[in-house]
Amino acid sequence: MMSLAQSPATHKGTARDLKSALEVDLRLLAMIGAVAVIWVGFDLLTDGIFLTARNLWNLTVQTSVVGIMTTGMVLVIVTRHIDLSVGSVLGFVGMIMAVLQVQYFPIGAGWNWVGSLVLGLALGAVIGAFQGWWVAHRGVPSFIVTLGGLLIFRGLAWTVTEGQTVAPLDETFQLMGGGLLGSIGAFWSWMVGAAGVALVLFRTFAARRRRQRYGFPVRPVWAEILVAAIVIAGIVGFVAVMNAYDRPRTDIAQGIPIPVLILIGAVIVMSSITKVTKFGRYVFAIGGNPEAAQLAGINTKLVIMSVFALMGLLAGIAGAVQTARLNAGANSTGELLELSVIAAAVIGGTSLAGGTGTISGAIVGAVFMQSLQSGMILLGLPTPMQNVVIGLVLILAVWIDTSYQRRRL
Amino acid sequence: MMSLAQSPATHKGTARDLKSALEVDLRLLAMIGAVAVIWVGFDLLTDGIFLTARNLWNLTVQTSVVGIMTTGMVLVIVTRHIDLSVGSVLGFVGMIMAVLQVQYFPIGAGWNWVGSLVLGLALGAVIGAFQGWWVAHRGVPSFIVTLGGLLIFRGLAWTVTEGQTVAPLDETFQLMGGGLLGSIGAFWSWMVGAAGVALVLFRTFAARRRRQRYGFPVRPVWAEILVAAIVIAGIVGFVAVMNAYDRPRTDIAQGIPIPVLILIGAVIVMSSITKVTKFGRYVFAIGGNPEAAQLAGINTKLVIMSVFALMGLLAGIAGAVQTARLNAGANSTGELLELSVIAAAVIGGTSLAGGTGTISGAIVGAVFMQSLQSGMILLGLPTPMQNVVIGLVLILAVWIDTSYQRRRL
Amino acid sequence: MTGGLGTNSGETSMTSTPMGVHPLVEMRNISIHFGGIKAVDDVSVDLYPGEVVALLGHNGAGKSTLIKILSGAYRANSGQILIDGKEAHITAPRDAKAHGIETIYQTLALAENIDAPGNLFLGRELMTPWGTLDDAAMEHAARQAILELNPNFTRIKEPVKNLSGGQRQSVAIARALHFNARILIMDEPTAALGPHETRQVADLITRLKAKGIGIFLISHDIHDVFDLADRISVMKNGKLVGTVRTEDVTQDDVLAMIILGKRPKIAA
Amino acid sequence: MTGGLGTNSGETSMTSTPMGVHPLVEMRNISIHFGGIKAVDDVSVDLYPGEVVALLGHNGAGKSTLIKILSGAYRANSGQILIDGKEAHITAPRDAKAHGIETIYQTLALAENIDAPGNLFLGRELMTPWGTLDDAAMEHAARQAILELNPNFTRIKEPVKNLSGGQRQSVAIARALHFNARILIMDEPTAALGPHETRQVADLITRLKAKGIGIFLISHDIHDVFDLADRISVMKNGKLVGTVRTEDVTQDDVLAMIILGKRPKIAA
Amino acid sequence: ADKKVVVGVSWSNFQEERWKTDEAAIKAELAKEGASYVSADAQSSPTKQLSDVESLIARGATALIILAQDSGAIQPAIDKAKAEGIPVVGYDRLIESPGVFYLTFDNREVGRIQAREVFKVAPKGNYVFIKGSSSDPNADFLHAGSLDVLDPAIKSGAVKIVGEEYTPGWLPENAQKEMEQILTKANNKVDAVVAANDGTAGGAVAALQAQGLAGIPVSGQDGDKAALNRIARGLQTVSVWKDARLLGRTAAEAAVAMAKGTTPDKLPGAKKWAEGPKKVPMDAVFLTPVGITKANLDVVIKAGWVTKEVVCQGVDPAKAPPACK
Ligand SMILES: Nc1ncnc2c1ncn2[C@@H]1O[C@H](COP(=O)(O)OP(=O)(O)OP(=O)(O)O)[C@@H](O)[C@H]1O
Ligand SMILES: Nc1ncnc2c1ncn2[C@@H]1O[C@H](COP(=O)(O)OP(=O)(O)OP(=O)(O)O)[C@@H](O)[C@H]1O
Ligand SMILES: O[C@@H]1[C@@H](O)[C@H](O)OC[C@H]1O
Ligand SMILES: [Mg+2]
Ligand SMILES: [Mg+2]
Repeated sequence: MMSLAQSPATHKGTARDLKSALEVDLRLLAMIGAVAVIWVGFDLLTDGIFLTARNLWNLTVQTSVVGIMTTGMVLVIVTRHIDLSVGSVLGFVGMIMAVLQVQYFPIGAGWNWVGSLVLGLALGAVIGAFQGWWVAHRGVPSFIVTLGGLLIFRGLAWTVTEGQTVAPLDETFQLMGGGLLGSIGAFWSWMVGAAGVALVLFRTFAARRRRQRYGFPVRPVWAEILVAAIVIAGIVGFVAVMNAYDRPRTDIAQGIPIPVLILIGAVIVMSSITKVTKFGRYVFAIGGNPEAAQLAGINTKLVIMSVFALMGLLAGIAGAVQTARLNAGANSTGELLELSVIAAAVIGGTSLAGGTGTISGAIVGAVFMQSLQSGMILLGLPTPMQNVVIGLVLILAVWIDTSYQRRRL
Repeated sequence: MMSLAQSPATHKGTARDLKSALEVDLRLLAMIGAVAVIWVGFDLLTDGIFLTARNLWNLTVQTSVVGIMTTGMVLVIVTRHIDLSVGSVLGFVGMIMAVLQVQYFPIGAGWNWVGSLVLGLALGAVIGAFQGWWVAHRGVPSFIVTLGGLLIFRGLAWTVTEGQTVAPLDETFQLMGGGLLGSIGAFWSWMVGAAGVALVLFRTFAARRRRQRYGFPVRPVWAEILVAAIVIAGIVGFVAVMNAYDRPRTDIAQGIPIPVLILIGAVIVMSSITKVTKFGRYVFAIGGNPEAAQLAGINTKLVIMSVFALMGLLAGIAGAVQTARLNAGANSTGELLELSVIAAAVIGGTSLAGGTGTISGAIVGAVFMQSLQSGMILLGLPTPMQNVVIGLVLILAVWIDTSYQRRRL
Repeated sequence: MTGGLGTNSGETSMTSTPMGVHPLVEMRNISIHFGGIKAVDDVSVDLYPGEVVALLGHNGAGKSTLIKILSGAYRANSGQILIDGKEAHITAPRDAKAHGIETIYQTLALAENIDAPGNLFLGRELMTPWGTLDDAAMEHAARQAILELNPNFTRIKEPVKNLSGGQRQSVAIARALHFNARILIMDEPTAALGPHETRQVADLITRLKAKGIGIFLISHDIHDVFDLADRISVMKNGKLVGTVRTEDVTQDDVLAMIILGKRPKIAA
Repeated sequence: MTGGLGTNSGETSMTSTPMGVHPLVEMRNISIHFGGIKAVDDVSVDLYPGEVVALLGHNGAGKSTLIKILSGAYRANSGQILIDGKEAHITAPRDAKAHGIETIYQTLALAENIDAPGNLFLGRELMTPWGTLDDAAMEHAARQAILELNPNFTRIKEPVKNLSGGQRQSVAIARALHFNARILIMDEPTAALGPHETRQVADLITRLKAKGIGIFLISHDIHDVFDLADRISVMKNGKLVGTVRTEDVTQDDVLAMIILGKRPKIAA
Repeated sequence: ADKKVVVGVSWSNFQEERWKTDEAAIKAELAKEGASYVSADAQSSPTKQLSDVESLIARGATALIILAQDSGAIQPAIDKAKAEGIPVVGYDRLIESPGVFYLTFDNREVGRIQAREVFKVAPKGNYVFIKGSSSDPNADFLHAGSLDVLDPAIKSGAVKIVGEEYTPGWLPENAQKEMEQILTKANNKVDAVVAANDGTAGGAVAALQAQGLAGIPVSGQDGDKAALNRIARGLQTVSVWKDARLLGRTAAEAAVAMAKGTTPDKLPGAKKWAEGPKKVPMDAVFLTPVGITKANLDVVIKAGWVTKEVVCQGVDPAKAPPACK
């Protein structure tokens, strides 16, 4: 809850002017700052292990499963709903894909992994839509529907093989998990980076053009260049780090891992959906005021059902990545993941009250959580104490972040 | 979400008149109806085992831990917050009480169990207040604070004995768990029943008097009598069932188990708090409109902190019951319980959007969930399939309940 | 003022079509209840093109509820709606919009977290040729529409929850006016507006009338009502007291209808 | 009309205490900004016992924000508040209430899920001798208070979210009036009220004045303002245009202040 | 130059009481050999375990000891380690992969011992299985081992299964509720309980006590102190004790040796073994789990696993087992 009797900050000349010239998302910057602080902290505490290319490379892969799902969870929470079933759906879909590959489709056939992947993703979307239907059309609270889903799909995941783990999986499919061969190498990584840079330049330019057309104020040119330069530096730095990690005992650069590529794809698609499509606009409108959205003529039921379907699809994708990464379909895969996924979104600034949230924030939230977990292991505290520390840092970091927000208002 | 373009029911003469004469809480009745349906269903499926005195007696004991905590969770959720830490706090407090009893206080001393109990409950309240402070005064979202709490206190529960289970516990303390000797026998059960009947009569009478003093309309006398009679019949029936179950291999009636007595106490106290105290009024006002509550001069921060402290205290009480029941302090006690506790409240009609919820509804919700779980075990389906069925029934039951609600409007 | 016709039977308005002009809207014998209360009880009103019909009544008389049935927010328990003489089945706000009905709700119905252009175009966004939201175009159009009502309003990119009461109302008004409605419902559109802004809205209403648009106007300001309305329908406790032509009555007549529920002699 | 004094310096009001009468409230050089915008910019106003001071201004001028600082909802970035000549530190609504300040907010500030008596007594509940809420007594008192304003209002036990706009406003008004305030802030108290209910509020204000209560009244209805106010302060874009005595100016003078931001000759 | 040996240990579910002892033993041995210890706990999640192993490798582990949560899903972690040239000790649970050194108490054998001891006391009658978490593959190994022993009796009708439940999260409180319901269903006609570990056994015993049935045979494993005390008091029949200290010490020795280049087949006591489900030939050392019953409680006391006071706390002197005399 926000205190009403708040004291807005006094006007700080240069800082505010700079900020308004740059027009950047300060909340996101604060979050990135928090991540940077714990990264540096861990690096000091682990004698430089944390900030090695190798550890950062691992971190990106470890973040991918939660990251992919949290892009969908943001939309679910923005519409004032919740999806507790994502971990179970991930497990169930992963199990189905594994069983299809190993027990139903001919092992070694080139289409095996494609077939099982496509069916699995469709299944995820259908499960999501089904849950969304209960929420939107039958009016059952999403907490109940997806708690039901959590129980149902976890049970079904066990039932498929009566608890047996299914392994190993199709070789090509395994690449989705980013294992030993599951990254795209230096050349293609640079290509991806180049595409990213092109995209940034194009969007900056196009947005500027569109605003200028109506004579709206635009950023000063130096600010525009500065912001673009920082983003581009980020992209280049990322690719460089991914390429700095070599395949074990070779000097072949790993490059961007495939699951991370999938995550990047999910982020770009979901960010675009929230920012440039009608659908995204409606999602936020519903979160801001469901009645108003309906009175505006929006088919709110369809939107909500679609949000859950999308969430199901993303859980399916994450299920593929996770299963490929484990190279095994196990009935317990994804247990308790719902909590991490929701937490990542909330840490990233998505409000459980609905109406606010960003994909980029949620991703930073996911990185934050995973950094804490990975860093803790590197530190070598007694395991249960690691949880204690993670809990404390979590509260403190979000506190600093929110209180920074409040002061800024 | 409620559809806006809704068609209010056509006026149904007698049903509505009867309802308005009785002025009963129809939502609660619908929930009780749902429980009745699954009870009868299970009874048929289990060849009459479900509705034996023994099974019902078990059911009440099994419900008590979640039931005690859900009375507090209702308040937390009504204020638009959430407490994910209750399971961990329960485990931690239970562990501390066990360790105090076995390792610090003299074994066998009469004050041993009292001392450890009092310290444990105080600890629970302090933990709750601490978390509430972060939420109310520091403005950190309760989801984050209590997710942190979940990690912290689970870790600490392990740390206390480095994972060792502590057992056996003080003999008197064990009674709180309702084991072999942990119930109050026929005579005292009837006394409790009589006190309940007296309370119902007194409240009916007093409320009527107060309304009449201002010339407000009151229920017709026949309706007043009918409602009181039904409630009293419920009380008498309950005591009769508890007394119908004998200590194994004796013909001494068990009567009301002590944990259930504690649950009843929690329900009465918490119901009173929500209905007849300023504090309860403020809790609902904050849930309805936090700004309005603050503008009305309510110390909303103090109220929210108190709600969390109360929740912590109740988690402590539940921790005592659970630990006594197991006759052991184990670091894993209460894992995942937060979900059951929140679910019971939501099934019972508490809205995650805040502002609405009843203690009685939440208790019925807890009974509902536990009935499903206990009944399923009697049925002997493979365990994971049981979850599938529970998930389905959960969604269906809440759907019937909410759609009944909607039609009624 | 094409076809304004004073209907004059109290409980059921006897609609007729003089000179072949169809009423734009006829609401016939509309009833709705919430739980035990009859919020609208067998009310009939109609509206002709280019006409302003004012709905008056004490607080809680049922005015907002009645027009929410026309706008698709509520579904009536009984009664009929005709548009251009044909029965219309309005079960959702979308249906009403499809019939060219735009509404300014008393509660404004804005998405608090979205800025003014976003609210103005909600459900009818402008798109770029690439199929993406054209935020710049929407901002441009919204700026023009809102500044016309309220020249001091510059904080167009602010989420509407941060706006003042009158600024919020300007957004809601601009939204209803922007899409060339045939039928406009205005539920206390100027309650939060300053004197200048109120003047602008009155001017707008006059211009819309001239274009042949039919307007239901709910307002507590008797002065405004007499300036703008062709006919006045008065409700009391969910029931229609009666409908009168503005030119046939005095302000006191109307006040008597509102407060006492009595129809004035002249219209009897 | 004890000590109404037309202050006449534009930016800082020169308060004086003629005949030893302290101003009830002085707000001195108050400023507040939200992010980049200066919602209230160095504004000074004062209020004497038994006086009605109207705050006028275009939508978004900063009226509500100014009075929210007095009521404890916001904290000013700079400036001073004096009550009875002594500096008052109002950092929360509770502090304002302790000084006898009651407020009717433009947004009403009701707990939607609670009924009218519950809202009326929120934070100041009546208790039985046993220390429990005395719902019957509160219902009784609320019924009387609300019926006085609005005789058609009978749905007293309904959660206020189910009430009509005017019914909700009646609840907010009744709440502010019930507790013997010394200083009353009314932010567009009659915006949603019907003509009859508005009349009742005007009568009430007159009676309260007579009892020596000081009232800040924000209203867009110039007629009402001229009927009720002793002095008028006009704001524009966060700044105070000036404060004038009602008897010294015409309605057109005031409209010019509001729209053009010009102070009339007479008060110069 | 000899690089310093760093042994990374990946635990599966540290919440169980026994692992703390394993850890202490490993740490002590490593300290003795001048190697350092780093660890992580997968909290029952195969996914987290994979990340854990990656982190341990990043941390510079030169040998790994892995307690696999899921022997199937651990494979990618093993692949990573192998690619980095890091030797792996499969600890306690089978990791069927060439080159991995397998060091265990056979889980299926644990199940067999549990059933055997219970069966000794109750050769016929109504049996209940409390199986442990359905998402932990070991639950099924244990159950399969028990069935190895009981199958003939089940076929002959001497033993009848009247209840069989997985226990979510291995939680004692869940085991307790399951036992209560099964007792209700069977109207207390239960003669023996095969519980998968000591935690679940504790829950089952609490349920039995509430029915005055305490004393019927109940199995467990792990040698939890509370369970050993229950054995002394006649509330539990057997706890299969896997001397974690021996296991830990042996694992640490093997890990250090392998980090220094010793191949698994050269490790002391190693023998060839290929009886896993996939028949992969491996080098293995099997330690023998011991069923601890009232009769041989002194074994754990003499081994220094627990003190006599802890085991014998609250034991009725009249019925005290030999170890408590
Ligand atoms: N919480 C807030 N955050 C940001 N801006 C705000 C906030 N509250 C008010 N404002 C801005 O401050 C200015 C003054 O608003 P205020 O509500 O005081 O106006 P007002 O004079 O009461 O207008 P109205 O007559 O429309 O009620 C407006 O431009 C408004 O958009
Ligand atoms: N959703 C609802 N649930 C229950 N009662 C309602 C609901 N909406 C309106 N009512 C009741 O119906 C009656 C009519 O309300 P309505 O809002 O139509 O009044 P109104 O004429 O618009 O009044 P106002 O002038 O105050 O806006 C009121 O008594 C109100 O309390
Ligand atoms: O030893 C047991 C282990 O094998 C199982 O996996 O988890 C529970 C433990 O008690
Ligand atoms: Mg209205
Ligand atoms: Mg205002």
